[in-house]
Amino acid sequence: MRYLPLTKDDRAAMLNRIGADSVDALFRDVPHSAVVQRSVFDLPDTQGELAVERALSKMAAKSKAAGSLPFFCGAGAYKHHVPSAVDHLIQRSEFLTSYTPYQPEIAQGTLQYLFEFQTQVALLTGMEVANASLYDGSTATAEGVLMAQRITKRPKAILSGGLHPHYAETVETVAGLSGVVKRAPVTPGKAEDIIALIDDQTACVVVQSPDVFGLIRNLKPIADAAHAKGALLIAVVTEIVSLGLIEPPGAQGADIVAAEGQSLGVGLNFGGPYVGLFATREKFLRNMPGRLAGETTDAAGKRGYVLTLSTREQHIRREKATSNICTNSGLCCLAFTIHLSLLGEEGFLRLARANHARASALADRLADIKGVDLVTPSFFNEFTLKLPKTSASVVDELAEKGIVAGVPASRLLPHDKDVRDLLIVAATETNTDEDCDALVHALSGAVA
Amino acid sequence: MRYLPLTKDDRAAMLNRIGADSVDALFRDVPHSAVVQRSVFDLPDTQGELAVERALSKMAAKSKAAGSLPFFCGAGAYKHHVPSAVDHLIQRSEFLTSYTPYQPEIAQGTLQYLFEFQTQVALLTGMEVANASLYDGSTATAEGVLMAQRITKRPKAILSGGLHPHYAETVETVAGLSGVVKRAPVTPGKAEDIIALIDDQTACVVVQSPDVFGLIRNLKPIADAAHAKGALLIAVVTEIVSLGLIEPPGAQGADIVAAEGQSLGVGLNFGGPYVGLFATREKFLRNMPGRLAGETTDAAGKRGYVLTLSTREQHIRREKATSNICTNSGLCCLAFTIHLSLLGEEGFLRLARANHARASALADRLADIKGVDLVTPSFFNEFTLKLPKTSASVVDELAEKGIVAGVPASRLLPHDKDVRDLLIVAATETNTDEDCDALVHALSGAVA
Amino acid sequence: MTMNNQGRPTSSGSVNENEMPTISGDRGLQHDVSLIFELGRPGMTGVDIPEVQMSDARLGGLRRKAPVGLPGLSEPEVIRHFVRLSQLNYSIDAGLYPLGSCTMKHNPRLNEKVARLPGFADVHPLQPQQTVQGAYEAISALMKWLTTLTGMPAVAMSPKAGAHGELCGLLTIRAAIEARGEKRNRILVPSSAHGTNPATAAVAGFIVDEVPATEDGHVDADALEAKLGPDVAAIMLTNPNTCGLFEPRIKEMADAVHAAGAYFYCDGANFNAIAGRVRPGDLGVDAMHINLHKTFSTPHGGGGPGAGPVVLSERLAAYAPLPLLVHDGNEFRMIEHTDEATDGAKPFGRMCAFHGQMGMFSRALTYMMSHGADGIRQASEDAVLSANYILASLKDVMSAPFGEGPCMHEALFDDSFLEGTGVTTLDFAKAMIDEGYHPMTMYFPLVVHGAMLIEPTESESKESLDRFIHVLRTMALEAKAGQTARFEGAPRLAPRRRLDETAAARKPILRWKPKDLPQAAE
Amino acid sequence: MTMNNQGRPTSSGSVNENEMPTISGDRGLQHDVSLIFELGRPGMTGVDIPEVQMSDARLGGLRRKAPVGLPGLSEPEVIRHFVRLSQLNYSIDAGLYPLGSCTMKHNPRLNEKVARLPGFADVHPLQPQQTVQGAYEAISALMKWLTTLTGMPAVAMSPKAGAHGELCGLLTIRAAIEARGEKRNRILVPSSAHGTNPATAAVAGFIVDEVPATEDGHVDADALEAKLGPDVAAIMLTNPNTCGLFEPRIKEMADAVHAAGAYFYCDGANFNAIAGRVRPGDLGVDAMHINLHKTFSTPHGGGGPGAGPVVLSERLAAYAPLPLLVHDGNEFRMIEHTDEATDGAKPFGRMCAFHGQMGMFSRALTYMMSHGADGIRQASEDAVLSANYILASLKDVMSAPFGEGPCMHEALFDDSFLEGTGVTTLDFAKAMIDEGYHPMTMYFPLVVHGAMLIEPTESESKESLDRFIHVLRTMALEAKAGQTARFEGAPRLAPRRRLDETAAARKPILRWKPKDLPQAAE
Ligand SMILES: Cc1ncc(COP(=O)(O)O)c(C=O)c1O
Ligand SMILES: Cc1ncc(COP(=O)(O)O)c(C=O)c1O
Repeated sequence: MRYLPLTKDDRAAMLNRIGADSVDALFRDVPHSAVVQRSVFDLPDTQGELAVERALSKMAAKSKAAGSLPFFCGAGAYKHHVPSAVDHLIQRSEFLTSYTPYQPEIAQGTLQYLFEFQTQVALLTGMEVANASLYDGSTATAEGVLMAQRITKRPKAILSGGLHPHYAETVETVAGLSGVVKRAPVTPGKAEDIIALIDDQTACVVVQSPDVFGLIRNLKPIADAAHAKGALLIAVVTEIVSLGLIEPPGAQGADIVAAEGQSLGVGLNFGGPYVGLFATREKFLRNMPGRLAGETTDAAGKRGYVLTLSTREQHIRREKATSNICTNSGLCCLAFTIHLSLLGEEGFLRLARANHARASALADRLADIKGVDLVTPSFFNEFTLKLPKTSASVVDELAEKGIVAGVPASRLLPHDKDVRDLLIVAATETNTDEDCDALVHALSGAVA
Repeated sequence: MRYLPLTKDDRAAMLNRIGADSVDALFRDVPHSAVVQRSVFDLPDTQGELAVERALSKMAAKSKAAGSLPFFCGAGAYKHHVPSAVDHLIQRSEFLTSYTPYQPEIAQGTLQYLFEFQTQVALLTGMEVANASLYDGSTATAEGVLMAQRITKRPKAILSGGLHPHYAETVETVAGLSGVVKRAPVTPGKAEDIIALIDDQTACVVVQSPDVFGLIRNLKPIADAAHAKGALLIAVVTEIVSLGLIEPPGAQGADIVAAEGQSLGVGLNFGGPYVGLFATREKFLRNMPGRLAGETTDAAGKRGYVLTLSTREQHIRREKATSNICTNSGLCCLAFTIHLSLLGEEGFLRLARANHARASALADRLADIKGVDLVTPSFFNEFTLKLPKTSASVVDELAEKGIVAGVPASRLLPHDKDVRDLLIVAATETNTDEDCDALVHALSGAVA
Repeated sequence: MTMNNQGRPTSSGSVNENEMPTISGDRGLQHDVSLIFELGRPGMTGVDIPEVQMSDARLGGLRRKAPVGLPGLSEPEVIRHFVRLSQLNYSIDAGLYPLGSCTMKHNPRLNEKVARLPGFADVHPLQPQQTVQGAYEAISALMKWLTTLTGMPAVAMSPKAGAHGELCGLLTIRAAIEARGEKRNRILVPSSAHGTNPATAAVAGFIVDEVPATEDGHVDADALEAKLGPDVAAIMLTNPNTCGLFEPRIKEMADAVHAAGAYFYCDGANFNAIAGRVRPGDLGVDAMHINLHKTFSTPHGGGGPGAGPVVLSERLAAYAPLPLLVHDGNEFRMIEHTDEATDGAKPFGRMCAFHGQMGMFSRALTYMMSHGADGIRQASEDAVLSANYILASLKDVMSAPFGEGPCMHEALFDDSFLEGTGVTTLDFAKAMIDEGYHPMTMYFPLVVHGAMLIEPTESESKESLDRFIHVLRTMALEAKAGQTARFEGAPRLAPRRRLDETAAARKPILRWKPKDLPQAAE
Repeated sequence: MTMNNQGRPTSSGSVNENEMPTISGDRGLQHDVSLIFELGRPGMTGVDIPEVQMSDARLGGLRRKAPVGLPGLSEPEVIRHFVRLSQLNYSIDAGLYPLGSCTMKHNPRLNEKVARLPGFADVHPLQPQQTVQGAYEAISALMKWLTTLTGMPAVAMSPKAGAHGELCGLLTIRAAIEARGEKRNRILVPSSAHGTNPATAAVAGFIVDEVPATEDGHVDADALEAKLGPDVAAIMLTNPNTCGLFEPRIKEMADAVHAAGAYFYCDGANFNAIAGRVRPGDLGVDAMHINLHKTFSTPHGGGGPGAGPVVLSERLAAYAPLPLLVHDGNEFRMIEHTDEATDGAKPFGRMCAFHGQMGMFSRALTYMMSHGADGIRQASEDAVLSANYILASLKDVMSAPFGEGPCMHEALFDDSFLEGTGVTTLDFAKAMIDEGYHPMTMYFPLVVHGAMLIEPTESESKESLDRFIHVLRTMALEAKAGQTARFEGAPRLAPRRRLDETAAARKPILRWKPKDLPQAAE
């Protein structure tokens, strides 16, 4: 087997030094009844690269890649162009095949990019500090709620109706254990509805903007209301590129920001791996989950970086840790950091403007279709349409025609009759005029 | 423009230090009449990655990739599976973006792999020394002839009829200038025909094995005849993998071996870049063209490598150099060396056997087709068939059906009526049973 | 080899004052790297994006007012920055990486290539299901490998790493207990457990009850059985355990646990020692996460991402979280909502958005198909063989608390051999860096003093192991002989000398801040 | 900065004896690397190929008897070997690479990606022409860029590098002369020419006649015109020339050459200084090769591969070698034989098998489309600006023979500023290595003493140039001030100290040889 360097002779010589007469002897402690033969596994034997690559390429070809057709899905994951330099750099052996930087003297590469990543996240969100990533936006949101419960010593979390339903379910699953999770109605989903739910048992309010329908929400009034009652505001962002055009949560009074960083550097990946961005205020630092890279100096006085404040973490604190997370999204942080470094201030703002312009133009054209209404007055690169029929059937119909029209709201909220006809459409810099023409044409046909 | 780091301000500051008031001033020496404006160029402006990649992907999609259909072309370039590790490693910045190793202290990576490459080439060909590559097999053959003319101080080069016609034309183009190039008849192309042409003006005999039709030739009698007349034997190999199964030229009396290394690591690349392998005997070393990496030690006594014997080369010797070559096939040598290192003795011999077995089985099945004859009694992974009609038309007909059946001999020898019906078919480890079935089926239909 | 005592620095902290300073601060191929924020200039960008016209009309009056504060660099500068950073890192590709419990094995490049196939990498989790059948097929193929190798009937694919898998497992157990109408709030965790075990139990709302270890590095089965009771929800055992030993009384413990109405959660981080040879299902395991980034070699990537699918026993299968991948005879379907769940599934909830780490799934599947069941078995055997080879080759000069062996895939040493030498476990480990090696795992597990846990994996040749053994033996002998110069203030030959972690924690600097700009936010 | 004189080695050759030796021989991240032949073991392989049955029946009795002698390694070992080797190299990606005449500019990654598209990379040169139209389209698009930028009507695409292009150009000229029924056997080559120029002329069967340079680094136009005669076939000028200067009398020389019935071959290696701004065709050039691996940034790859297409004037176009790409209205066709040649083409022959460096063509085309004509023009201007900035910033401390400037894309210095310091051009260059820089081109061109030719290219930021300037200024001032320690025996901080090239040439060791086995071959 090409990956295994030991030969028969090597194995014999090694057993000899060990003083065992067979490998079986090394498994002495395993109950005999529990040792099985190769034959019990209904699985194939070793295969060469050529065969494996052939089989898997054939399998992959059974999926329609987003880049291969007019594509408008968003709702928590966005198709963006990732510069070729990103994938080249993250595949450098020294980044790809290194472990968590527990030995800082030979891991400055990883530690410095994590420090740069933390800085970028803090800048984007307008917060004071950010960690070295969590799994993804949904788990980051859940960690945020747990953190708020710890800080306020209150049980209740209020989730806005516009919070991505998968995020809401993720929060309910973990934060519901020792606390209470309340979801505000999806529609109408006004700020008042959320504010009305805040009471003195409320640990936090979780608001997503742009929300799952693409609507841009003003966080300030909710933040003020929450703060007035001693609760924290957790702002959720699923499309990080939106912060190139919209006021950052930090400037709107958020105490914790949980975001999905997939849009930068990472790609669609059918849902994972993604990268959870997590930022907060300095005063909450010691309640923060996840790893932190910090600046220090070495014995020679040179600036360097280390993992720090690990007294918050499971490997030191065990059951008292601020989170159980260990492995996080390391390499995705790198991809994120490289992509954002390539964009820079100018490129990032341009990218945001290009996305909004593309989506606005498309929204106008689609809203012109008879029977189709735009239900999100404000949005970034994603908006929601009300169709004259169930959106799921329309999406299937267009898929047949080789167009991926977007996400039917019913895919996320199957029980909410009010959303049955809603279609969530995202448009980014990757959508061409031809893509948009195709969608407009096909949708007109489908609803005619 | 994303690749240009200077800003307007930078340029102004730099001009200021220079003391020039504009960039134009720096082009002072250029005749004004010769300076043109942007507008005279009927060419597009800067484009982003997304646009460029889209346009070129569309263009590339207009070619049928060898890997996408049953494919049997050889005749000097062969489709082999290149392990994924090869392409990953040759893209390492330190290999990809470094120059010729003129500063050995910071180029040991390049110098050592060249030394390893030279050793591998010497071992494969059974020769004493090999250089650090030439452009490709055809130019290596021409360089071999020039070298033989230098060594023997004789004008005439005799080319066997089985030498790849492109190689023969390349030799004629350069070696014909100051010498004489004689091509033996393509058919029947017996050793005797070649031997008959050797005289006391003959500098060298050039024989390819397996030849362009796939036939394996016994070089020994030709070598003996050449040596008897004071001429050198130049052996040409276009499919280096064949040396895993066939006696190396060095063991058959060759004085110079010129070969194409494309089969290992490099890929098809539509004809280039490829890698020219060049090996000879120690005594001819100082007449050898091309760069040589040699072992030495550094000031601390550590083993290291340098470019050596450069007194043969153009940058030292100028018009008296053994060749005008400067840039060679560096990175292709690396790909070759990595692929061969991965294969190792065992893998390389297995690969050769797999190729021969695949080709033999296919040859049997094709020769069974009524009206189709196998005209190459011996071969490695490539053989020639005589069809009942012109092979070019058959190849076009099968191409329509999505099968690339091989190379019609007439594509290489349009004036040779005797080869009009000959089809050169190559089969490698990359051909599946389905590929072979498809070819057998389609060819049967085409000649029925 | 004798020590060059001019190599001894004046103080363990000081630099080798004999080094020649350079003008640039760089040293040959070692470049020092500024922060990206200290580079660049306004207006510059490494990505050309056409400028467009747009209005603010649809921004709800919330257009960003302040700049973000990102630097502007061209592509060449960005590439140079990150290439230089990479050159400050150690990696498996460059050397032996014997981190115990972390399983730093070879990461095949084919896996990277396959993971990038558009049909796996460029698909959206909410695309119409009929357009992602290829991706579903890959996930289902991986599920078959995982369930077959573990001998368990079901697997939950969404957990994003081992710790997330632990949480998934415990929540499944909690759901099963609640379904039985019971309340059990205690989880038994051995003292040798990895930190994520107790941490996860706490997150899942359980009380952690620690089970001691025996002299010989095993879980104290008697103590464990004594602790079993009606309030015990589960035990969380690591097997092979974190001392690198297989728990001989595992089945007995499993039976006792089941008899007490509790469940057996197994931390599968060390599955790589037994994969293809032992099926956890046969040991009575109810739930076990599998770190695809360990056993099945998806790259660690400097800390992640990973994937932690959880295999489940018959008892627990029904409570697996959403989403659930099913095949309805002619095509795959992802069940994303409880009421769509078929044949009695009662999902406890959702671990995360979408359906797991596809990018890791494709790599792990490629790894498994390449190895085959025979190769996976061989890999486990070679990993165990190599660890025992190291144990046997070092135990006479280093102290191995459980040295009589055999061990499984990792060899545990403690610091008693350093007693009185003035050399600490940390010094010893840092000196390995100068020798071109990444240190082993230190100070874990907590059950032995000054632990050094060495996991060679199956990816090292015998020559490589012999060289490693020679270096460690020589170091150990030097330390004992009082030749401690190479340990004092090591490392000396790395990009950095020892870093001051205390200072870093005392006054945390966690981000770059613009000199001029005020603190971000409100 | 003051020197640490403990840094001064006892002898320029000796190692810094203060360095601490390691047991392993490795030093931190710097691993020493054995030859691949010193690794591995019989029977091992890094590629799994199923064993097959085969007979010798069809091998013509020539089956290989002896083993090849290759070592057997697993994939992880091979990857580690080459990754470690790479870590001994300097690269553009990691630092400034100011090699004059070599044009070490940024190599965009997009070019690598595009070059690997199956439609370009996985096509065979002899596939049916109707199946490779996409590849032909790319070549034809590149031809349009090259002819448009140079203002020349035709281009021969097959030459595989600059020197091969030179040969192609001279053979075209030879064919044109023969077609005129003339015999001309002399080629005029300036003394400042790159070695390939005279070497190529010789290969093409011409006599080389050297033209001197003037005081100010230009070709002596008067001397050149004096040498013109009925036996002169062509002149080979490099413009901008190898001193980094544009030839002001270029047109006058071209006219004289044409008047004498000869042709003007231009070495286009320095086209990157004027691309997008000056068209060689307007200067009277008849033939010029373009190093795609310089001007259009296909990676140098440690020495190759490159590509050297040759643009041709109306006078020469008809004689371009085979193959010829044509478009017959509805599709592309590659003409591979003389008698298929259309509209009066009389190809002189063939430069090589197949039709050139497709892998380089796709990269160069990507580069051009990315830059656009405006970007290419800007790149040329930035390259020239940066070179002049360096010249202006260093000429007061280093000696610039043609320092009054302006220069084109490279700045030339000589060693007169080192006179009496005991520091040679070589010492100076090697000391740059310790500072983290690749040295400039040394001892070329030959027309100045101890030449140092610095080409920064357009890819460096001002910060990077300023840093480089600071280091060189400091070095120059130290040398003059007699602070020569850092120059003696430099480099000290690289993977190797200075290597003994004399010994290497005196007793060449050009390959590894098995200790046991006898010499290969007869
Ligand atoms: C024994 C053990 N359990 C659990 C974990 C946690 O796994 P992960 O880092 O994937 O969350 C680890 C990883 O270090 C481990 O070694
Ligand atoms: C001025 C000049 N001419 C010609 C050449 C030869 O080009 P190549 O190396 O591509 O053969 C070079 C390359 O170094 C050069 O600098």
